[in-house]
Amino acid sequence: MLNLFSQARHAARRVAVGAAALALAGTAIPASAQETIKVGVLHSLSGTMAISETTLKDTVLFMVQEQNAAGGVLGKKLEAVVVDPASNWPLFAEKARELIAKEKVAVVFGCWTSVSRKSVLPVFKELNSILFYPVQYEGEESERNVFYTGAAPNQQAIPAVDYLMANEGVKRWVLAGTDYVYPRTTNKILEAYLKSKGVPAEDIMINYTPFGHSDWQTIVADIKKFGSAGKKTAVVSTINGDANVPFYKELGNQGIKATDIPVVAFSVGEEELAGIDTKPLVGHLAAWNYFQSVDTPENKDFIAKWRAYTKNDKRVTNDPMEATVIGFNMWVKAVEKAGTTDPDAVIPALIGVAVPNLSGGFSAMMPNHHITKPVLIGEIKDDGQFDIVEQTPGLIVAEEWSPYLEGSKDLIADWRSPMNCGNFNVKTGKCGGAGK
Amino acid sequence: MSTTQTRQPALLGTSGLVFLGVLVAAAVLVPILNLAISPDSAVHVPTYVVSLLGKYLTYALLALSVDLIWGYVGILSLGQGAFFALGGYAMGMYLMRQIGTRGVYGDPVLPDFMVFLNWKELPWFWYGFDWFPFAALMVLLAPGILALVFGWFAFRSRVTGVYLSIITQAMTFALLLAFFRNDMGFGGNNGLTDFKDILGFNIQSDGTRIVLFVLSALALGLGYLLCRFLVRSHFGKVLVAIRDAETRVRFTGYRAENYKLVAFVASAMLAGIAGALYVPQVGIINPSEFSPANSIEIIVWVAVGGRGTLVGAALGAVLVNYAKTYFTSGMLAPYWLFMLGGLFVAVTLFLPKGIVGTFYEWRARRRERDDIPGESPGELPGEPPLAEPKPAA
Amino acid sequence: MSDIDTLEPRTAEPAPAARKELTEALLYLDAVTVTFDGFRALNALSFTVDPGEMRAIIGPNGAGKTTMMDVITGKTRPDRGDVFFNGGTTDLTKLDETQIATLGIGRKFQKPTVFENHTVIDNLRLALKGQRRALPNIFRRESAAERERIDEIFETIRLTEHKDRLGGALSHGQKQWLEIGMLLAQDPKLLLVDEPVAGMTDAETAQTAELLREINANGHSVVVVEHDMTFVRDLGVRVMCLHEGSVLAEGTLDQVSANERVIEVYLGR
Amino acid sequence: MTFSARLRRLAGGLLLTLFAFCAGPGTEQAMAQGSSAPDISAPLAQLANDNYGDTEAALGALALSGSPAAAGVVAALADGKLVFSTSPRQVYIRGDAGLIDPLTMQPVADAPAVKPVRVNNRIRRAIDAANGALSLVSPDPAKRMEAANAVGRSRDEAALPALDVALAKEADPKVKSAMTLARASIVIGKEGISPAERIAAVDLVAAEGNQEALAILRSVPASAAPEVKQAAAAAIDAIERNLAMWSMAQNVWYGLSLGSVLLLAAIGLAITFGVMGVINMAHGEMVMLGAYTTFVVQELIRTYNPALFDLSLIIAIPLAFVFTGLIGIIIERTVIRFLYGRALETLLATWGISLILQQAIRTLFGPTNREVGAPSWMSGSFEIGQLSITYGRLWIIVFAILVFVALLATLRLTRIGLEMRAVTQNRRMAASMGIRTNWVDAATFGLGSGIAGMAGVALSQIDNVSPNLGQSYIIDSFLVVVFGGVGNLWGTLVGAMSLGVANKLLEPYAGAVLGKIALLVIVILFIQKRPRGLFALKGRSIEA
Repeated sequence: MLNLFSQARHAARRVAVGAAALALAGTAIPASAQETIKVGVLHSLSGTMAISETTLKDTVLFMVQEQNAAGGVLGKKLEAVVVDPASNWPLFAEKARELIAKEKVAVVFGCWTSVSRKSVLPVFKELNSILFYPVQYEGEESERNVFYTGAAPNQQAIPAVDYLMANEGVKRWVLAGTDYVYPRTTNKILEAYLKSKGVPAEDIMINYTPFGHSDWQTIVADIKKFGSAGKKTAVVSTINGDANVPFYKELGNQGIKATDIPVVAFSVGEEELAGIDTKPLVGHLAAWNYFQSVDTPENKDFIAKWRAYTKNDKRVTNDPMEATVIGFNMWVKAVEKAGTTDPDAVIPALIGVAVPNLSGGFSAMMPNHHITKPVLIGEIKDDGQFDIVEQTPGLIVAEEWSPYLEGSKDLIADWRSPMNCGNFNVKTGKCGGAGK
Repeated sequence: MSTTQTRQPALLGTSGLVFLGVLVAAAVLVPILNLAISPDSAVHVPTYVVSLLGKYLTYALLALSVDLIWGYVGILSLGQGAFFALGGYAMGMYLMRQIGTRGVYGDPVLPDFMVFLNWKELPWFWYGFDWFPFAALMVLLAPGILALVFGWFAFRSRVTGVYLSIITQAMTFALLLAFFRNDMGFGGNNGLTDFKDILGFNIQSDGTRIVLFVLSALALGLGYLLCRFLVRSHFGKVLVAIRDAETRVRFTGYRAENYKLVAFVASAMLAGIAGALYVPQVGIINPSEFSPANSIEIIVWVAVGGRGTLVGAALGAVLVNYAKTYFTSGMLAPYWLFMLGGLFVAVTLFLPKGIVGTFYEWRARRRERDDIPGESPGELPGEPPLAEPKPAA
Repeated sequence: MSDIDTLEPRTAEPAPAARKELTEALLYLDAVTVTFDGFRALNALSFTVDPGEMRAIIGPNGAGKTTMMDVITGKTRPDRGDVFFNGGTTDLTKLDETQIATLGIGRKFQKPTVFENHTVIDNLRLALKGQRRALPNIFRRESAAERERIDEIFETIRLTEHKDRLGGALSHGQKQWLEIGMLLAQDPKLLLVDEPVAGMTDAETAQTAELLREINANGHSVVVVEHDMTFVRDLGVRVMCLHEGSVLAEGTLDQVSANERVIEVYLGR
Repeated sequence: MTFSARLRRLAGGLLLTLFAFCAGPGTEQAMAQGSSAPDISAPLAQLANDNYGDTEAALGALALSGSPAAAGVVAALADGKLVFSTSPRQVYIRGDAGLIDPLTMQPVADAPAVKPVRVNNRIRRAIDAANGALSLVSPDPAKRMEAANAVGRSRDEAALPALDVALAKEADPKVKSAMTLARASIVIGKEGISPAERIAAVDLVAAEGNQEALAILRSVPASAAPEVKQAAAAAIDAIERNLAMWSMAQNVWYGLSLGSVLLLAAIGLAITFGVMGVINMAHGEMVMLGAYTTFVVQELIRTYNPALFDLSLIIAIPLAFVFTGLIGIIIERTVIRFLYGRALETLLATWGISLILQQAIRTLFGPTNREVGAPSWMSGSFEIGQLSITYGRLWIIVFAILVFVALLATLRLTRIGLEMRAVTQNRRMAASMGIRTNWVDAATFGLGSGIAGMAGVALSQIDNVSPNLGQSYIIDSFLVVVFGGVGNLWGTLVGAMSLGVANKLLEPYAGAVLGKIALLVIVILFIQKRPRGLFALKGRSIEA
């Protein structure tokens, strides 16, 4: 490891001054470095995203402890290296580089927002490492070095809309989101999907708000107005975490009940609901691939261990946690299969790995680096948990390239040989996108 | 550099020489230690450290630009990050256009985020950015023109003190909101990423990183010389005079607003250059660079290093960011905000003139004691008087 | 700068009776009124200053002396009234501070205002008549004539040995002189001097009076506002007493101090 | 069959049954006695399938059965007290003591393992429909009123006969008019209605003048007589114009409400920044601490005395004031007091303090949102004309004004207020008059901080209670104080309200984001026009 400072001491004095500024070396690497496999944790512990990401850091630490208790991997103990990218996107890239180049981690679990993933992407490609990304996202991506264990839009949004159409008879749709890529893309896909189901344009209202929007009076009133046109109306919410609490509080204040205008959200889970009085929200929905209320022995066992680990018998679990757990187990399995932590061996080994998920089935890593998932629809209960009202019968394979978007409808991803491509165009038969 | 120095000996003081010396040493040593030394050697500088250092240097240039207007003119801009980000976006747009068909959709013209959102053609303001000289010009002009327009209004109307600070904050906040909008055509929250080439060189190769690092060092050195030249000139003396007694300057027949405007625009352009060098080294530009908190942080760097000393501003930027890098890893990660916050409080209480300012003061006192004539009193600006607090209601 | 609108339209031309006075006067104030939130700082104030004249203005606190200077130098816009310069050729109410300073009106503040973080010599360099535009000043170099002029001023204000000290390091009296020196460097036609001897020793006061007389003798018109009667007596010039924003009495110091209303104002009823 | 059609049939069925009962003499008695108690074991068994379709069908069957036990089962289902076992497949009602057999109402001896019958929105609506229909003849007028409104909203033609019967019997004039309106709502869209009757219905509905009336009027069928369509079109036109006016008023109300939030957030800053000249970047964190105080108070109340919950905010307000005030005093004594006269350095120090406070809260309470509940008196809304006013927002406006008045009174009328003004105007003079300026400084900063804490109590009702809470208000707060004019409390009031209203008037046209950008640009331009804010202090003293 670099330790310019001590070296420079022997050099000329002038150099020492310069070198002191360059002495970026952190703490010295422990002597046992050779005997452990390092696992990087790249989640914000401060700043705006700490609210969501801190739990995932704890999850990885928990999984590392569990794995070490079970004997580690390839006979070595795992060692978690935690950094704090502080909700700062360039810092994500810097920390990713530090984890891979300086700490020499074998794998990184990290990121929440799309922009943080986009920020670290070139780093993982350049330094050839592995990132497990555990959050539902807009899709439109498949990279060799990234494994996506969260939902693609077809694993969350479309089943939710199907449920509302079939079970609630919804005819009119409000697509409300925060103005960033995930809601934009999800709403584009949903708009195309709804139109393909015969919903006329005047029955779709799309609304975007800035991050952290806190004054929802006007927009909730607009939704109320839109919903009083005589047709059953629902809100599909891709509102980002922070803005949800004031949004739901305003819904409650203006007396919009789930039986009048149900809201189905894709970013509201147990963790977010912990900050809200859910009594006025009973019946509003969320679509995820996991809920804490999933009634399986695996889940009960997981929750018990998790609570024991965190020494908090009220600690909740949520979907991105499950995605982290699945990703972690897949990586362990792939490393055992490959017999090494070398990314070039682990990346191909990961494809086809299947591990049990917490909702009673198996999730498998597909050639597009996304996993198969069941989709669950839950209604909010007054205790902040979800009542699962629908579960897809089988597992759904991720459509990383949405067939409902112009630019991506001809693209597929397959990281197996011989294709080895994240954006293969089935029309032109070439790797490298849609072209023009 | 040595020629400048002989031609104009007054341009550099001892601290300036040390500063430039360290900069030159870094610009020479780091590439050698990175490229010519085996990676196994203990003195090898890994590439990620090179990029990190390059990033610090661009921050130092940014801090320098703040010190020029805050330290010497008394304009506390809480929106300097906006100029930095605009320079960065201009460079980012160039880099985006260089991706060509290598984007995930393979579209030869449109960047990925436009394809993704079903845009059909390139918006007009993206024209020309595929040509480097144009982009380089925009690195200067985009922040420069914004500063010109904003400053022209604000200084003519004699908006000063906290009022000016708050409207610069409002400016960067408005830009933040605007750039977050996906409809703006700048990639929304995701910003611009996934750059491939700069001027035909692979942006991720060690060689390119080294060149960018050296360029950053060069820009910082030249930026320092420029600022130093400006503040030592008659023009610069008027600036300090405006900071200390603006009314007096007006009664002496100077158009204070024009002086402020020139300094403000120069500072914005320096910030723009810093942004343009920053983007290829960190690989992303996103609207959060416009966030008011970022701009406040820049002020904090300058204050830590020593306001009105130029060298101090650069030093403060490097120190605070190094502290950030250091504290956000390892055992300290959960507590780094305590340390950073504590550092700011401690500096304010115990080193009110910042690190370099305090050093100058100590040196001046020692000289006085030893009866050595002062070197350059211009390096020791006092705190400009702030308007007395007003009574309520 | 006041943003109060003019309450009445200003007469386009002065009344014929006043015309002769106007064309001869260097400075001409007629019926100038300034109001701050209902308080009349100046109340129809009228007076003239002739070219080459030195005038002393006295008056109790709040009489409107500083406001008067603010009006002349463009810092405050009058609600009503005329302010002309250079024999009526220039309407000062339409100009800002910088333009007025460039025309040749210099002002010394009540609180000595020098550039504290500049050396004494730099203070004079900044004030010295010459290029005022921003961009050319980046590359400006001092000419030999300018250096000479500065040396001359140093002689006049007796600060030669302090020229490399910081302005802020000077004593109160030295700052007053430096400020007067800066006025001289500007080479104005009219100097407005606000309480130049406040806080000075008796010797310094006498020296200052001498200095101002010297400046006046060199062809500069001077208006001095001062409380110190010894100093005003030393100056030996025409005296004007302001009260509640208008002229209460005018004449020699003896005449003015004999005026019953002045006594009443100063000593109370 | 679509869901809504099913629902409609179910509701219709219920109503028809009811109609039959009501029509025949003595039916109520018959029902009560259950002389020919119908067999409901089949629907009960269906409920035990725990499948939404079956549950819905069973609900319909239960209601049609007329069994006295049915009502109890429906009520139990609504309360989540209806449970089922798989072997034997049977449902029970969960009583206080244990399981109860829904048919016999007797406790079950050896209880099997049970799970609750699941309820979703669809079932909730079915329950509502059943309850609503049953209530049309309820002895309680309030319930009848509610039922009439529910029927009117559903606009279900099948409910017409039942409605007619209920109307004929109705004595309460208010309920009667609600039923008449409900009837009109149904009649408007029904085929085969005479033009005269339909026009009467149009007039009746149009008189409501609200958004719902608009939707009903639009349901006039294409086959209706031309004069009916004309009348409806005219009514729609009038209502739309009327609503546009109301929506303007509504936006102003929203603006005042947003303005009051801005006022609360900014008013503490108007003291620490405006009066004392401290560029207080930790102001937002004081607001946050106030919000966390509310959280702690509510937690304690939940744990020790849940009955006090409605008073939790009232209790939290003084506690938040004292707690954040104390924190403010500690900050002033340990840091700020060394920085008077160096205002810009207070920016640096308070920025550091804000980072420390945020991280401290994150460490103590975790990074996630904490739940702060709304007391019952802050929930719900009422209407004035077409103006919808929520209690929560109303109370926040009232609270903001109270805080403002209290602060003004403190500064104007109390000894400490006088001393504060004296110290900020002329420190040395105040000191020489025997005022302990140190103490006054601490008290002033404490007052500003304490007010920020009280604001936090109010903001906890509408925003996230998280460590980041303060960050989202700090920029707006500074903007408000500066826009209003530093050092002028009235300026802060007017500034907050005008920015709030302007924001909400812009939002419908420009959208939330562009509206906010436009507002920022307006403020920037405004400051050019008035470089010292809205209520600039005039006179010489400013620049002296």
